[in-house]
Amino acid sequence: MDLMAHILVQGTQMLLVLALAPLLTGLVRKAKARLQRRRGASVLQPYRDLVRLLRKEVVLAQNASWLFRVVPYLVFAATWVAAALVPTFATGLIFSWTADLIAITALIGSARFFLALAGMDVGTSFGGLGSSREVMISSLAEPAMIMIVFALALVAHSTQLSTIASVMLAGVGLRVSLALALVALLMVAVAENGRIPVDNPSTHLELTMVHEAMVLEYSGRHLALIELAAQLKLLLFLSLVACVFVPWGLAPVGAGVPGMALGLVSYGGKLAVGALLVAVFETSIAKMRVFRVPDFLGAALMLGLLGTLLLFVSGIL
Amino acid sequence: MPEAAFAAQLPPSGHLLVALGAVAALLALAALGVASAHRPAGRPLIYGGALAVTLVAGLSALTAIAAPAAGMVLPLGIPWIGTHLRLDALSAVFLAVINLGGAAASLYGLGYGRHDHAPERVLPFFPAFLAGMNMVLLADDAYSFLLSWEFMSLASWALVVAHDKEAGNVRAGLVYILMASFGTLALMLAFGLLAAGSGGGYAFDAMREAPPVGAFAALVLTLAMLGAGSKAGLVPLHVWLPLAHPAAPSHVSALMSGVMTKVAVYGFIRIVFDLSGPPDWWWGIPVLAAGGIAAVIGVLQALLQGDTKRVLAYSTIENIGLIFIGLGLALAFSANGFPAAAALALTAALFHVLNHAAMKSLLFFGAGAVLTATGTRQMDELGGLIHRMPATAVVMLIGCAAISALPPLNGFASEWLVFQAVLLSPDLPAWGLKLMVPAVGALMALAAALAAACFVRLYGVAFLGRPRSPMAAGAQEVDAFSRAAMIALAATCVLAGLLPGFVIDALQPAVGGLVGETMPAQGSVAWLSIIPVAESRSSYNGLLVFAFTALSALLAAVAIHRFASRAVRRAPPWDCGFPNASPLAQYSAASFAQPIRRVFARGLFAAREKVEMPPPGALTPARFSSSARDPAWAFLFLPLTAAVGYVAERANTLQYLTIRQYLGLVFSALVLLLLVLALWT
Amino acid sequence: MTVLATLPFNPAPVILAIPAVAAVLLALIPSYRVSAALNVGACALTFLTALSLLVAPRVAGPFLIVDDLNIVFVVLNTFVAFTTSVFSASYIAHELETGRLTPLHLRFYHAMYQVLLAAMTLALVSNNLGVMWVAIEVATLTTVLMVGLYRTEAAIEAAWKYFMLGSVGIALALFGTILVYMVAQPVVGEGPDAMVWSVLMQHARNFDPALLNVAFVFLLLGYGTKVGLAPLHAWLPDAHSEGPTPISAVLSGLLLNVALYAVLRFKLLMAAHPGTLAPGPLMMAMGLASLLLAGFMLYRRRDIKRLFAYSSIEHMGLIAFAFGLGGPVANFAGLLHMTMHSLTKSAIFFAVGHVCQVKGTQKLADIRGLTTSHPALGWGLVVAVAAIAGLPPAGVFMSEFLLVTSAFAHRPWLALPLVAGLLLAFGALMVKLSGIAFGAPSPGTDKVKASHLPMTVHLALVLVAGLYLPPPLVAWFRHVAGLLG
Amino acid sequence: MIEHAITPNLVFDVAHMFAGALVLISFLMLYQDRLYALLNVFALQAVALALAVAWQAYAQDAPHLYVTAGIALVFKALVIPVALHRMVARLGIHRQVETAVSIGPTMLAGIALVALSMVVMLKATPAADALAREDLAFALSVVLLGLLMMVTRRNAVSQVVGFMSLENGLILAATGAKGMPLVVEISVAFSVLIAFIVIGIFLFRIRERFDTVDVDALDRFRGGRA
Repeated sequence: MDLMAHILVQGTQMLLVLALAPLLTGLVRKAKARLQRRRGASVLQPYRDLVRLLRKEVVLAQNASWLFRVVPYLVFAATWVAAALVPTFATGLIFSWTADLIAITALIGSARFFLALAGMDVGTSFGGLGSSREVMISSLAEPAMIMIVFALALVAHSTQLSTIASVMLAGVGLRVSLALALVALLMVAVAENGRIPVDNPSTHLELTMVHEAMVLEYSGRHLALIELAAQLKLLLFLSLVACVFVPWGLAPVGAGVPGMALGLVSYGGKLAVGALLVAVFETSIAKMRVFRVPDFLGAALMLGLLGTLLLFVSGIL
Repeated sequence: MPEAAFAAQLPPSGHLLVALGAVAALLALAALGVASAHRPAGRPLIYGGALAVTLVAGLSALTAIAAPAAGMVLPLGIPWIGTHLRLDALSAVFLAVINLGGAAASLYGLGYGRHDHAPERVLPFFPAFLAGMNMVLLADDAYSFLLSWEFMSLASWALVVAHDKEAGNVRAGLVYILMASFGTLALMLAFGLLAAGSGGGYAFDAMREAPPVGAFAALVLTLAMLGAGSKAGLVPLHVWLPLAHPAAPSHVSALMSGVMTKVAVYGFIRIVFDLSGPPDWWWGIPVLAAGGIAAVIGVLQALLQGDTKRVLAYSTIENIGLIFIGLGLALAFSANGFPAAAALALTAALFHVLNHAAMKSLLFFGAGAVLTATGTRQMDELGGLIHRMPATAVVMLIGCAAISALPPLNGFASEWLVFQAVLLSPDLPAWGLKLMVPAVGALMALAAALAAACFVRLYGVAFLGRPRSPMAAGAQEVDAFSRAAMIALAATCVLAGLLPGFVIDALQPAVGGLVGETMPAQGSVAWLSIIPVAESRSSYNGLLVFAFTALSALLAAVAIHRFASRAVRRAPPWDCGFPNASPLAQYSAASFAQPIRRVFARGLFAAREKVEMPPPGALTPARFSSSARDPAWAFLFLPLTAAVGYVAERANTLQYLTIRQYLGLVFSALVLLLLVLALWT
Repeated sequence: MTVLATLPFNPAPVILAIPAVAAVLLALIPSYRVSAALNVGACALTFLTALSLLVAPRVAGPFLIVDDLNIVFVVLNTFVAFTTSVFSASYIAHELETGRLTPLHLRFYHAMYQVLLAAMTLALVSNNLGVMWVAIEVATLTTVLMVGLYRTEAAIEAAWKYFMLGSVGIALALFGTILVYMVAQPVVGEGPDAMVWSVLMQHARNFDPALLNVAFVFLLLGYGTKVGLAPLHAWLPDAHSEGPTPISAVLSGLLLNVALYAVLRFKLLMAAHPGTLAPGPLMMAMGLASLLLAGFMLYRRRDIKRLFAYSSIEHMGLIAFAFGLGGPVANFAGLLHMTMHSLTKSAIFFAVGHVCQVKGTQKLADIRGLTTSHPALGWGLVVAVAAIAGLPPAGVFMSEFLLVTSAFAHRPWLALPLVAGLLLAFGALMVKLSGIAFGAPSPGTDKVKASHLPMTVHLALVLVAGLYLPPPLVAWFRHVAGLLG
Repeated sequence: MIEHAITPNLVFDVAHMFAGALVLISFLMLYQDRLYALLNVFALQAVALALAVAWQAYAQDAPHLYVTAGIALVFKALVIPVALHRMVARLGIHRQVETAVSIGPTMLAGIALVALSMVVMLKATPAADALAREDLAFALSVVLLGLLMMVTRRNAVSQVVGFMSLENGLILAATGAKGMPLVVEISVAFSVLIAFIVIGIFLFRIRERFDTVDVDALDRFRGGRA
């Protein structure tokens, strides 16, 4: 019944990320509010929002097609699966080899692909605006992400996140290339999640909207799923940074219940710290113009490429 | 003039006879096409016949991959050489690709051909084109190879100019046939060198025994890149492709883009991997560079086009770039003593060959269906087709997702393998390669991301939103034959994506024959994952990704519908206070591309936007126009044609001399020759 | 080939006699219908007799010679002359209808046609250098008269230009012939023997190489003028475009070959002597010059017949290059190319003749969309131009393949201009073909009143040749290729 | 020629003298700037040729060559010049020889050509007798000078004269080659050719200058400029 246990752990992880994602967003919002000297809503507010949205009826635009209605489920599912494949508290889960880091990146890309399509389905200018900006941003963010994957994979000789985390845990010392990759990853994470300074998740001003413009026509349960997917994505990137660059506390393969518990605690801690840092970062910086974003992401791409090149050339490890 | 024995080195096999029979049958169909073009029975006869023949040939080729190589010599062609034929694993792989692609195109043509207003210009050439491609793959001597190669070009050229009354088609055909001829001449030179090495033996067997060395080998590589590259669409020899592929009838476009470019890839592999002997360490560099450049330039150009079929044609250039990246990696690994890694890279390239054949044929079929339904290829006249053409919309969505390399479809599987091959390259000893490979990897990642943008744009503008023209508003779903062809290809894309392991295993005989090593068997891996090197290193399981995603989505849907709300209300979309906005106010193809155009296309493509504002008080609308150029035209071909024109103009004065001046020419020639005699001998 | 040599008599004199007799008869017959039929009949008879050469013994008398080299030419020439006469019959009838020619003109025309045929055959089978020279001169004069047949200002100018340049060419060739005699005289002895080809070949090893070089320069330039090699080509486009189209076909398909044959004869002589200047580089240089020049000239053409005249220059350049390159493969390619060019180019002129009659113009700009308005003619022209441009499965493709590959293997640096020239000419032909064959048709959509048989037969032969050459022909070409060194 | 009473040296000397005279007269022709004078000089060259050929006929004991000499004398020295005289008068052609290259440089080029033919021929025939070599070189010189004349003169008549002079060189070479067959036939053939040319000029009124290029007309004829 080893298999059952493994599947159980895997299931736990899936449910865990699903459960933690709104909380993380709530934390970030709370921290931001505090930093701005507001009281802010409760950290549980995202849960309440989701429940409320789920209960509401869906208002569909008249010419919305079936695609428009399917996309939220697809986006949610793809993001959820991707988030569940990133090691959170333990490595080497039974299905972790289903998809490596490249595939995870591509899964996120799939979600974005369908969301961008949905943005164009109703045929309003807002949707098209959001979609076209979104694909422009992703066309730089994705290669940057792939470069980061390269850099990590070259250090760890693997694109499997579990293996990478284990290698990192074993210690590879301080490396310039990895530092470059970390910076690039943070920049990509900011862009991917539509955070300040690339996008502002709480704006509805058409000149600056990206993600919000795309999903403007969504309402009710559809919107809830999309919001949840966005929260999962934030969680995913924080988990990713955590498991690759601060892998301490991760339960190794074959760890028992105590190891898992330690992993869970440390994971919670890392998320809390991450949320705080995100809030601090967003509070201290201003949103940039849309056409500054390519420069920002281009820098990320270059950093990633530089890190990879360094590794290729150094050839050690 | 060495006499070659007319006996083949290899025994013939049933597979080879089937393939040969297929060629004969297709040629007979071509002749029949001339005779029956004007009869109503002509179309079903030709396309039905072609469907049957290619299906049989394709299935036979599939089983031939694992069979031992077979050969045969016919007393045709160059008299003292004969026509050598050979069916080995590599040609079997490509035979399967082109015949199955051909079968799909024939099936599609059964319905699509009904709308053709000039069937006599299509029916004879369609089977001839298929026959030509088959012949290239069977040829085992330089003459038969080039004859078939050029015959294939000629037949497809006839198809490109089939609709010669439409603007631009004749010019497209012209550019096409010129570039084709350029390619053939380059290959002719390459074979000249290869044959020189073996003392004038034009048979491939003779060339294999005496491969070129040193500078000659480098020259062969260069010429193969020029020759095969011009047919495949490598930048900057791609200029004909976006003109010619869209000009042909759509099922032919599918064949040209999806299948014929693969024949070009085959030609490159055959010459470089098979006939040129062991590669030098640096051979991978130019191939990688060409692939990377083609990938990015191709997809960027695709983003700037407003014509559906032209978008697809440029996207072909991108995918050819990806295939050449795979081939370049395989060369680099193979030359530097990493046969296992070479096997991975080559497998990735071949896998992508197969995938692209399926995806691009599917997409061209879809574009053809849209063309039939609406009468236009301009994206800005389409929109909302998802409501009017539901089946086409679904298969096109699959095609777009597949070519955008989204898991769990097939495009992702092959790109994933290429990335895995890239990640093995730090082992390569040479510095040039060390710097080159990651850069190319970045280009490839960029191309993949841009491809997704490109197909969001294509699908979003053409199929989603509201119709931008009456034709789009009145579109009807296409006939059952066309749908069947598209569904079959879409199913192929899904299956190859979910079960990549079987495809990889099937390709191994061909890979092993070329680089001397195969990838580990994938069919027996638990859960049907693919593990190219080792499990700890990387693995991917399309089936499980699909299962998890589908399950999660289903779970979410069921849960929400069961426990939360399932109410739906239809309402007008949010109009920002301006009700009844015109459908033209939607994002168009040009406006969707605007951010990317600004970011990527300003320099090299000289993308410019121009807004003409009416003077104050005037009631005319403001006009927006955007323009971009293809750098290959701007920097290479236009100057070249200008130079030819200039010299021709200068030379033309020779037409206007007087008799006395002509005599002067004769006189000068005489004096010159006498001087040579006086001074030289 | 000796196995086949079973014919008891030598048919060569018969081949000469038939056209000579026919010429006299044709000059006497007033009815153009009868004379057209007689013309065809005589040509057919000549061709059939020429076929018997294939099984005739190879003999070299004091006046006539039959060897492998000239059989190729004789059979080809009589065949194309025959098909052209068939084409001419329908072409000329139309000219009479439109009043461009009178029955008297036709009488003259038909007689001259046979004189031309006789002269060309004589040039091919004569064993005497002097007789060959005279025969070529007669052939030239005959064609000059035919080119000027329409009596328009342009036709007369063309004929005159042809005449003047041809005369200078013939004079240079004569000087070369005299020099050859002077080379041979000390070895062979005085008298006619020193001009007999077969005797010269036997003694070639003992000749003075330096004087032979000088002779070859004159012969190359002299006969090269007739071949149409640059820079001696100036007469060719005019003569092709202003004369009746059957004569254009004869010029391109036959006369150029005869002149080429003369050059080859002397090249054989040069090749037989190891001490001579290799004639190859000269021929290659002139061949490349012709190829490149014609390649550029093709782009600016506005007249359809002139276009294909330049294409003939291009192909003569290629053939000269092939023979200049030498070696069994290139020589084989040269022979094959020559044969294919004759067949294809005459087929093109057959088509072009009808096209010009239907459209009433030779201007390229006024001939459009032929595949729509005249499918058989249009597609025939497309196939023929594709064939001449070297697209498979035409035999031209095989010869170009052999030529390019062997050139690149032996002289890589020469192969580059060769390939450039091929591409250039190909591009120009395709540019023009696109306009002629495709798009919306131009005015002039009457049915063609002609048989497409000659064109079809030629094209069928050409297309099959790229795939399959009959072994006897191959053996024979290879033997000749071996002789050419 | 052994059976002749005259010593071989004298045979060569006389032949040599005639050949040299032909070259000299060629130069004289290049020097002329009047059409009538040019025709007269040409007639002189024809006479010289007739003498040279007759001498060869005598020296080689080849009586058929007398026919050639006769043709040269009657046809070239009399008929053609007279015909051309009348034609110049009838057609009203300018009496002036119109040159494309002025006379001085033409003469220089002529000298260079003679030098060239000497070098070519002397290099080519080291084994032969010195005088025979020079004869051949002279013949070549006459051919080249004739061609030079055709190239540098614009007038149709002077071009014909140039061509005939070229042909004189050919006949000289042909008769100089001992025992060459067909010489008579060839000279007859050439006479026919020249007759054609002259008749052609007369019948079709070939423009008095070959150089008048009417570009519009050419555009019509030749497919024109693009």
